[in-house]
Amino acid sequence: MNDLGPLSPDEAAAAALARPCCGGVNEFALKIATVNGTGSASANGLLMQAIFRMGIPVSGKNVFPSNIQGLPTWYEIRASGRGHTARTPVFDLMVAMNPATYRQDIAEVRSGGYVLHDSTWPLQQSLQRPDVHFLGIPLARLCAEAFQGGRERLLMKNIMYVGALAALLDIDLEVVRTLLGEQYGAKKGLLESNVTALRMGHEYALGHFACPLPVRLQRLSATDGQVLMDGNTAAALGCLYAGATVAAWYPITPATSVMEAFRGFCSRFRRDEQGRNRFLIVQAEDELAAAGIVIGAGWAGARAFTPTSGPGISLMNEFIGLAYYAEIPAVFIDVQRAGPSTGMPTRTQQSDLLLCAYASHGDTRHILLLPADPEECFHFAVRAFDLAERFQTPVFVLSDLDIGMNDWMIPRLRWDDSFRPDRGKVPSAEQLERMEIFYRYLDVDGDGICARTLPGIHPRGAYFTRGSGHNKLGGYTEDAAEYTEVMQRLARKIRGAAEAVPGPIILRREGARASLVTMGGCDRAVREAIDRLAEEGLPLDYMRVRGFPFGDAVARFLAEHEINWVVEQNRDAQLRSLLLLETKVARERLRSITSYGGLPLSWQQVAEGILHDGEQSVP
Amino acid sequence: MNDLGPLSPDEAAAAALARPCCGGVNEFALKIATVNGTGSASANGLLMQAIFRMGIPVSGKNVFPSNIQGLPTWYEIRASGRGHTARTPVFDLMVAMNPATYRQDIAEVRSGGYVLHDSTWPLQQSLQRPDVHFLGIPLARLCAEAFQGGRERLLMKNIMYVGALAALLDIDLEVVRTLLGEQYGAKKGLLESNVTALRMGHEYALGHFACPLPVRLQRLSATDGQVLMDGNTAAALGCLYAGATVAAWYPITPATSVMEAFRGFCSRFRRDEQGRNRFLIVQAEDELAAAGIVIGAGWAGARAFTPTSGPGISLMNEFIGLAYYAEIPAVFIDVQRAGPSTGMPTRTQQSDLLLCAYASHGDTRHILLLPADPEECFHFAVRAFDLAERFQTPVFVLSDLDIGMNDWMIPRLRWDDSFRPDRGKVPSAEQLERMEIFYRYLDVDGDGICARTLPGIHPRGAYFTRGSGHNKLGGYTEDAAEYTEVMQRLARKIRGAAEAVPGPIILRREGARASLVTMGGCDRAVREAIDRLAEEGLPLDYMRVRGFPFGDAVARFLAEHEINWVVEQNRDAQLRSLLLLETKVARERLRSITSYGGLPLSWQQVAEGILHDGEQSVP
Amino acid sequence: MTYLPKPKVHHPDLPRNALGLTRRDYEGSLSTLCAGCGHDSVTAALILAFFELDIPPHRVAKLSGIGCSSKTPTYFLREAHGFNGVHGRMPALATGVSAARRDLWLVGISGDGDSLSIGLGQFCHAIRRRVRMVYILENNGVYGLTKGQFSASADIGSKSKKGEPNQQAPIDPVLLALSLGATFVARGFSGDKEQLVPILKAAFRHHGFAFVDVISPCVTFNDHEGSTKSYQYTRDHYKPVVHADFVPTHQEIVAHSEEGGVLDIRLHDGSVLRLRRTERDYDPTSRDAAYAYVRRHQDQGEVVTGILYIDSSPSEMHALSGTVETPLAQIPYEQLCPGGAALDQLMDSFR
Amino acid sequence: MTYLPKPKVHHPDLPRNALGLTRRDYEGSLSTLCAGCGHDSVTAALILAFFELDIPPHRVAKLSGIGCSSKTPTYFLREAHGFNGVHGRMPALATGVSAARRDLWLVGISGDGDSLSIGLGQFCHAIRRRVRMVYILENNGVYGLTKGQFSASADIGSKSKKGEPNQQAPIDPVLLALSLGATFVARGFSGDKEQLVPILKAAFRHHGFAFVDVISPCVTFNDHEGSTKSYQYTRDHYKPVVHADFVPTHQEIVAHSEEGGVLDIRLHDGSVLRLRRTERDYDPTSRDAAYAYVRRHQDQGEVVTGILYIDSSPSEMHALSGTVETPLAQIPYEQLCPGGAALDQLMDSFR
Ligand SMILES: Cc1ncc(C[n+]2csc(CCOP(=O)(O)OP(=O)(O)O)c2C)c(N)n1
Ligand SMILES: Cc1ncc(C[n+]2csc(CCOP(=O)(O)OP(=O)(O)O)c2C)c(N)n1
Ligand code: SF4
Ligand code: SF4
Ligand SMILES: [Mg+2]
Ligand SMILES: [Mg+2]
Repeated sequence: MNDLGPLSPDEAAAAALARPCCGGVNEFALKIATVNGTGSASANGLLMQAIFRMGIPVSGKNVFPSNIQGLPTWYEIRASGRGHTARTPVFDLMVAMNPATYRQDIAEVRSGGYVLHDSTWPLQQSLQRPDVHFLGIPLARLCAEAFQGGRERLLMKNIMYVGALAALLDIDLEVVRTLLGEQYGAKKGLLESNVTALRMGHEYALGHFACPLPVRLQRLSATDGQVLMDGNTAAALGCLYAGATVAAWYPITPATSVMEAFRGFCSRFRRDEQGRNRFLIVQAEDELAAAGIVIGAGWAGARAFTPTSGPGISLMNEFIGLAYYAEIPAVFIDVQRAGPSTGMPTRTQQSDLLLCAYASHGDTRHILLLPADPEECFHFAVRAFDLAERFQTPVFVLSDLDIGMNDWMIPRLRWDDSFRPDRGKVPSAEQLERMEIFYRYLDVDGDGICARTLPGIHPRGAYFTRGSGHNKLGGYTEDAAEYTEVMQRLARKIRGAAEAVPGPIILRREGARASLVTMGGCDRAVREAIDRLAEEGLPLDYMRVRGFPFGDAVARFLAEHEINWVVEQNRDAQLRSLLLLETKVARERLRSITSYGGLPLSWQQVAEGILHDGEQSVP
Repeated sequence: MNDLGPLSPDEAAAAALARPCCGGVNEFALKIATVNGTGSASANGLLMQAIFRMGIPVSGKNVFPSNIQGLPTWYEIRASGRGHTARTPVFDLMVAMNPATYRQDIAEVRSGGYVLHDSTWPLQQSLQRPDVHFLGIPLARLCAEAFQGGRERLLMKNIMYVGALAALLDIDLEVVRTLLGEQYGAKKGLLESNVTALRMGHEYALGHFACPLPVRLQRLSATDGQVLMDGNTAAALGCLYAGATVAAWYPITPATSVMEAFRGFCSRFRRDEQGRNRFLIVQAEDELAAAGIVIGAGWAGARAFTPTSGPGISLMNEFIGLAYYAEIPAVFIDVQRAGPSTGMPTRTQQSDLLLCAYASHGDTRHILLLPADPEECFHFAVRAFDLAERFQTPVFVLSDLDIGMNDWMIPRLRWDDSFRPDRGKVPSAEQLERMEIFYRYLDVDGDGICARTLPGIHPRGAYFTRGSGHNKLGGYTEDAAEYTEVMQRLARKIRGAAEAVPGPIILRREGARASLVTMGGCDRAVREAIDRLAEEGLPLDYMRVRGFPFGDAVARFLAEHEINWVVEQNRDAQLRSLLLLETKVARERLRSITSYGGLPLSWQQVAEGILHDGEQSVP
Repeated sequence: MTYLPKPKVHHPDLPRNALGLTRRDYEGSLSTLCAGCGHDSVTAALILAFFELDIPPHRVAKLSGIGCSSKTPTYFLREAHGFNGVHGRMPALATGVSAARRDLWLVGISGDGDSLSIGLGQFCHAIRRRVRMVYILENNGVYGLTKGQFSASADIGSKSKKGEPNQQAPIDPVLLALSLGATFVARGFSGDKEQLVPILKAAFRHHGFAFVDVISPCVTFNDHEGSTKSYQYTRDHYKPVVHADFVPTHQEIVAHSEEGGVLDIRLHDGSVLRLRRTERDYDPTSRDAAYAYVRRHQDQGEVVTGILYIDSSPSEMHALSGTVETPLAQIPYEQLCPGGAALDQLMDSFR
Repeated sequence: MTYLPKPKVHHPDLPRNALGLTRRDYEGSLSTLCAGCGHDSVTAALILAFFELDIPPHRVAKLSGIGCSSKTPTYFLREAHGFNGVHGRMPALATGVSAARRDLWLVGISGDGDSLSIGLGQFCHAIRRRVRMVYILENNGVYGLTKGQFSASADIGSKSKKGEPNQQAPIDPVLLALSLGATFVARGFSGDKEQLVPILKAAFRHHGFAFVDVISPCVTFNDHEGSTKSYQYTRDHYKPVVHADFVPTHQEIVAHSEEGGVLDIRLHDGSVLRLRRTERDYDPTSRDAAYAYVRRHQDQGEVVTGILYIDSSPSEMHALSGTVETPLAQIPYEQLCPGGAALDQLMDSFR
């Protein structure tokens, strides 16, 4: 391997990985193992939010099963005063609430870490680990004493461990209480039980353990101006602000909450004085129909979108080709999950990249936007509609389960009130009235984009839209030259989008001759890896591509580096493939680091990728 | 451009293109312009077959509209004693039977060529060309005199021009008469009118023109051991011989005749003594269902296939991913047509390559077979079932409209009776009985292929097939490591198919340092181009890839040549893309020549591609 | 080669409608279908219906799937936007168009392959969603464009051109639509323009999903003896039960006069549809009676036609969804964007 | 994590069937559905039906789509091959399996989202094709697995958990199946095993496509007040019209005894199905009567259950296609390949 710094990359990676990492004040991770359907989700959210309100950067990763009730589920919280909020696989503290996964959960705690468990029943001898501190609290017993009814007892156990954690980690109890108040405000009874449980857990911990632990929190002000938001909510907000009025969908994990959020926002912001809707959401019978509805609405002049995930994109393939060839704007939000096929619906992946770039049979090529976090989900959703209408073509926003369903810390979203949507070349009735004749597919100014009329506006605007062969005048054709001419213009048009999509984010380090290149939700882990490797003396530049087709800046960056490790979350190095195909970079400069087990990326996986470079063979 | 011979490539290409080419004895092309639904198709076929029976290599290209009746249609016949049967755009003779296209048809004849037309009505002055010989025959009048009824008169006009052409081109009238006899044997009346019309046309030509023309035929014996067959018929025969028993389809041009032929062959060869069927053909409600039926049948142990075209593949995307991930054999015959979307259903293209290679969301990769002609359609269809069952995965045979629907001259198909299908690793009831325990996805011998049991055979073979996450034992999983392990094995398995698919055809020329690389139906035009360029002093090697994943031989060949022009029939250089992605060849060695107007490739287009190399920009 | 537009010649003597337009103004390109194809008669009937309804051509959106039938939108209303989508998916496109532009007249043309095979799910769900449109199924029992395979509407025993009988039970789109609760269900025959034009006019006046099944023979692949979708067979087994006359809003009528089998139905827009029944007790306002009647006569091999069922004041997609009157595509952006201040306020709930 | 198989414990006292198997031998993995989910009761009923029918577990193929309902094939018959396909496409897979292996017992499990939304076309066409299988639709009016959206079987006015009423007309799969000419149409309720097990047994004995709609409440998302698919609502509006008893082949019976509402129907395999009607004049052999009855009671808000329609000697896909008896997947290659000589001869016709 090349020698790019004082240490070779693999030496630097090895050194970084070998550095003992154990949590401390404002730098630690904990994992909560429970059973789904038992109400732990809101308790876990509470915990994360409390840390956030204390001013400490935090992230939460929900690792849940593809079922409704009764199976193991985990929640990982990382607090990082330094602002590293990527997933980390090193846990300082395990809240082991699910006996069914005790063994695996206890095994996952770092040496010297802590296990908080329900000591109502004794822990099996074989589960003990000498290098770990076991903190037992008789949660079930305490709940049985304090609360009535099975359901309440079950729920309060969760709040009780939150109380205990507050003591152990030095979380400000007032903050938690305020949060509970905000949540249950009106529901007095519920609030009371919650506060009781919280207090009981807190007191038990204070009374039995040396609180706080070495891993703990201390107020900061590093979350000022920030919010906690998931990407699906942010994308829905983007669609709202972009002026989308028609939305069609078929429920699918992890995209469902995009539409739930959109519906919620619309109910609030899109009702007229008589309470009538300035939007229409169609729950379609399947994804084929959802795509068709969006395309029909786009053709008729509405901004329309559909959120979906991999299987949906596969089903939409035929319609996507129609929109490409007939040049109809449409926005697809693909919240990616682990494929292929049904795959792991509740795990994250970035494996629809190639499919979306070239979706449908025949020669096609699509505009992609690749947000890294909820903030970009918001802005890219808005941008997607502008691009779709300007280029009259399908646009894909490729989010993923991690971005879409987990809460991320991002700057407060801002809106520039001077924004006006780019509706593209759509002549008005007056303009049509002044034209002598209108041809739908005539490129008058050489950018590959033609004027598009909307139905019902003016008789002169009428044209016939078809997915079959057509010439530049809009007539049906089977003539080779006429057909080819339109196809060439289409290629030119999409090429033209390269400089209109968001450019790459490039971060440079003094002396770097190699780089890490990535996309989407890998962002934070890759940047953390860069920090860690820099600490070991390996400076690396960073590029995160944010749109496709790639602009010149992407190609230039790749050419500047001897090695570009392309970090991505799929098996087949799809981003690397796309870079190889769609820039002129030499193959040797592109290396691959992939991780596709379905969990959010960690910096350690990046470092390991560098360490084991060459062993992974790209197919 | 490099200097690869006495002339640089562009000089050689220019020289070849500049060489005056006009037909002569056993080397010419003619084009027949008619209206569809008027019965000209069988007359044209007759003509081609007659030439074939005279021992002269011949090809026919049907250029027909996507409708049923009343629109312009063309038939191109090329006779070539030297055996060049690719399409040629240079026509020595035009049979202009459709006034609606007179202008364009007459314009297409080479200078010095001939136009045969119906002189019942005078030809418009503006259509005349001084450099072309007009041969007028009052066909409509002659037919009106000789035959009764509109339909018969219409039909006999066709046979009459065949008769005239027989005189003009010196086609053996006996051969045509025999063919008519074979065709109408029982139908005496019909035969009689046909023979009359034939004779009338013949006599009129003999009486009015200087027959034969300089472009004409002379008996050869270059078609001994050959047959005339279209690729869809050949593919259907392949499915029959492979032992396919279940076929599902949804009608789509140009794949429909695969199933029509299969049904015909099955009715003949697959009935038991009581007349019961040893096959089942399901006309499904759509392509999604067709794919599902094939996968269901494959899962249950039958050899099953579906023929379709681009839109069908798009619709099958979801199911293809299931078959890949759950490891179920299935054969897809994609008779490609011009895309995207509905595109030009009656025009040819090779534009589903990338889609088929990576069909479906998530990480997938599929085995492709790329036949060049009907002979390979037959053999590759057989091979497809072996590969599908051996690798337990979808296999795509990528044919196209030109191969599938036009008659090609190929060697008589032969069958080795010792052939036995490769059913892959399928334990029998006895083997299962002897096993202690069976795990579906356990790779015991390291080739990435696991044993697959069929339902209903033995209780011990039972397993649960799913498109959701599973581990190597066949259990449901959402565990990163277990999931990844299976995905890695799948990648290994498909990589292993590289040496099992048909290897490339490589032809070398003394001194060649550059090559033409191609696939499928481009074969004959590319080989003709190589001949022509060699005549100009530019030696080029030739490689035709025939399967994917690519084997070592493909990569080696590319590495051996400074320039590899990849010739293909799609806009986006899909084969070049696949070679770039899936071999280690340096980008600079791959150049692109594309032609995608929907007509079969000609050598001239290849030469022009070389001449204008660099001007075409690959997106 | 490009299809030629039909030359727009003005005949000064042609009658004009309320908009001052002649029938010619409702025509489109020259048909490229086979001579005699039933679909061309449906096109002609549509042209008449639009003309007589005084609909401005450019206020119509014409949609279709893929098939010979689906080609027909090119052959009428050259001044209307047309959309020839993908096979079997016109209903989804129509839903989208309706969602965006509730002010347009929407007509969808489909075939029996398009609607009953590949598009069956979409067809059924468009009915369920009550998209306001006229949905015409040009039903010939075969796949015309792919050259004569049986479609899902082919009857058991109906013979292909080669003489093979169809084995599978047909899907009767009329029964299906009734089963699914469609609010306007009619069947016509391309060979009977007298009946078809009024059906179409009533369908356009229907404020909801109006389904019109039209038996429309394929002369090339399914008009032979033995076929149950041929002109001859349809004529021989033709059973019109309800004739329709359309009475415009402004005309005086006696509501619900029941004499002589006449039944007057007041439509959503106040106009009246006068139905003349050939069977006095046939009740086109009863979904169950209509279903039973069609089934009974189907078993007798009869092709029941007419406006078979109508629910005169249906709710349609927009009413069900509570959408504003302004077409969604035409709401000014200012009314759609909540603005920066709202966003800022919203942000407070994400801390 | 891997789901754990249910431990196979042998209880010596459990009753054994003709194959010497106990009910336990018909079980599968532990259910991962919500406690109380209706689908688990359907699983239990299936286990009983298989057990009582003496079917060797490994001679069954279990297929499903995607959804909570579609997970259930893992929970019974661990010794049978199972196939959890893609959403809404089980009918196609089942068609393929049936085509290849006509000797297997085929059971398909689906949900209302799976069959009536995304899979509606496939469901209808499987009926048309008459695939020989038992098709069970576990109908809860919602999408369980994606957390509670209305499905196409949700009634108008039925309320979501948040209290919003459904606006769209439901698709009643029973009416749909009757409309499409299904030959065995039944409806059960997961809360009434007494009725369901005999229905399932009869369905397995049916030599064709047997459709069983089972109201199977979703306790997590659709069992609240206001829902018309809750346990309570179904119990309150439950109307069983036909009870079934299955009389095996070897037992003596009086054919078509009509006393006391009893109707005996001889099945394809010679066994007899004894139907006891709660309404004496209900005729389960009349498709139209069944349709009219179900519609009438549907309008009254009643959930009609039982074996609602049966055509006792139907034709199924293989009979319609004239296939050999040997399962196609098991015909030796030698009988499939015409051989080299035939090919050589064939070549002569291509000159
Ligand atoms: C996805 C897809 N599959 C298949 C086809 C081929 N195809 C074109 S039209 C048609 C059937 C048309 O039948 P119908 O809707 O009855 O129309 P008709 O031609 O009879 O009027 C088919 C199968 C296609 N265009 N797209
Ligand atoms: C193509 C596709 N789209 C969406 C989904 C997501 N999905 C999984 S199950 C389901 C609905 C299940 O509803 P139903 O069939 O009624 O089953 P239930 O869970 O209610 O038993 C959906 C939409 C999917 N798996 N595949
Ligand atoms: S093939 Fe049939 S349906 Fe198509 S245009 Fe001709 S007659 Fe009409
Ligand atoms: S969510 Fe509903 S359908 Fe799914 S398992 Fe739970 S109760 Fe059953
Ligand atoms: Mg048709
Ligand atoms: Mg459901």
